[in-house]
Amino acid sequence: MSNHFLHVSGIAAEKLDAATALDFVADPGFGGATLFIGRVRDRNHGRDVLGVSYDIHRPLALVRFAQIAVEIEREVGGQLKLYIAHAHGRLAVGDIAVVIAAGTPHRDEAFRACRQAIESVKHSAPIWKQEHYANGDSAWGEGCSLCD
Amino acid sequence: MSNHFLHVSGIAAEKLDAATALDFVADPGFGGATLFIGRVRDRNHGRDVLGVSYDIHRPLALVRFAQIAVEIEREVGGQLKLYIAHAHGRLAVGDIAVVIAAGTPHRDEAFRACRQAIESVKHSAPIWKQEHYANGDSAWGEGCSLCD
Amino acid sequence: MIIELELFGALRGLEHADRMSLQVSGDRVADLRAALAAYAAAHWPGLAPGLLAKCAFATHSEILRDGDAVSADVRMSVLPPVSGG
Amino acid sequence: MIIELELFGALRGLEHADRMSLQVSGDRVADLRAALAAYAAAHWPGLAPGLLAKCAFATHSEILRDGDAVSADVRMSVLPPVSGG
Repeated sequence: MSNHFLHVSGIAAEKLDAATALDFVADPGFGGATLFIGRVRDRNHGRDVLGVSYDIHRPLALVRFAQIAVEIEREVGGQLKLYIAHAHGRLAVGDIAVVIAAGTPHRDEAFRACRQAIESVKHSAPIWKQEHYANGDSAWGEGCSLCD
Repeated sequence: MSNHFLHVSGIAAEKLDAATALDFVADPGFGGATLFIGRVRDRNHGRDVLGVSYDIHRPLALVRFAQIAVEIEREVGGQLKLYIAHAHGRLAVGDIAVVIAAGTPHRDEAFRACRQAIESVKHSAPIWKQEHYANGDSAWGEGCSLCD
Repeated sequence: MIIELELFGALRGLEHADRMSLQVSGDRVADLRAALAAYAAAHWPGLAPGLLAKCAFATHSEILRDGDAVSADVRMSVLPPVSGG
Repeated sequence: MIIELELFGALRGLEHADRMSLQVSGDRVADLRAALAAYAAAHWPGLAPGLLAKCAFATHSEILRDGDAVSADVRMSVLPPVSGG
């Protein structure tokens, strides 16, 4: 399990960083590394967005990130280093909301691991997004139910 | 075409760099960015590898990179920033051989663009890899023919 | 019994707090769900229709199902549909 | 005519150079390919069987097909199967 880095970033204390993620998943035996970065966009569903606030259930998020890592390790079926970090709190347009990196011996596994990780984080991690609009309104994201 | 960054790196002058690639593909309207990094592995086909030398037909590689960018823009069918850079010359284990980054409004397009770009570079760009082994031997990669 | 609840996402705004206590008749998640629905009908006029039915209930280590037991000793989290990433 | 060739990958090692000149009878890529095969049979004992048939011929802007014309004025590149990335 030392090959998984599981982290929920406190955005006030530290900015999420692609280089940290890539360094973590590098290995002399790995030929491929993939990275996904999710950033706050300036528009969503046709509305001008000024920023986003993320609410996170931290202990449950870390449990879920660990489960995701195990699921991906089983799916990819080989050597894997995986990095998952998600911002918490208020972000501005262009700020990094989520960073995922995967390192594997060959590229196909790295692409699959990275894609599966971001899909799982989006669909099943206890994280909630509130968008703040230019007109002063705010709205919570529609989201995926965690009920079976 | 200003949204494509097409580059063949001279490894003697500059190291390939993920941050440069990610900065290039960032945009206030983009929510997703993907990155692929290919590194020199310490083993290949069961042999201990000390390093790799890349030979490149530079003018033809830049033509091909530009074609790849157009093909992907057509395939993805929307806004896209794409970065392709490949090292030239001798690399050690762990050095970066290729960096590809794609930025798009949504993540699915970013994953597809990044994957298509690395596959196209590997299968159709005029680049040749020579592996240097611990026992002093060297061998050129098997490769894909550019004949129709 | 009295169950301590921790609220997340849109629910914090509805309650104007991130914690609340709730009197629950019964010892299953389904009973807790029913008690919260009754409370919400009385106190959360801005609640989106159908939202509570999509909320999950969890401890700090796992999500529970409607048939699972709840206890006054364990604080429960109420998790609306998630929207991270 | 004399065609100037630029060599890449394994071909550089076989010729111990990255350039060469070749006498070609005919003005098509196919004629150049045949002339190079004859030269290789005489001078490149280490050539992997079948490698030349998989080599492409190109200008600095495009890959040509066997029926395309070649000219003494245009330096041609010989491209073995590629292995970048």
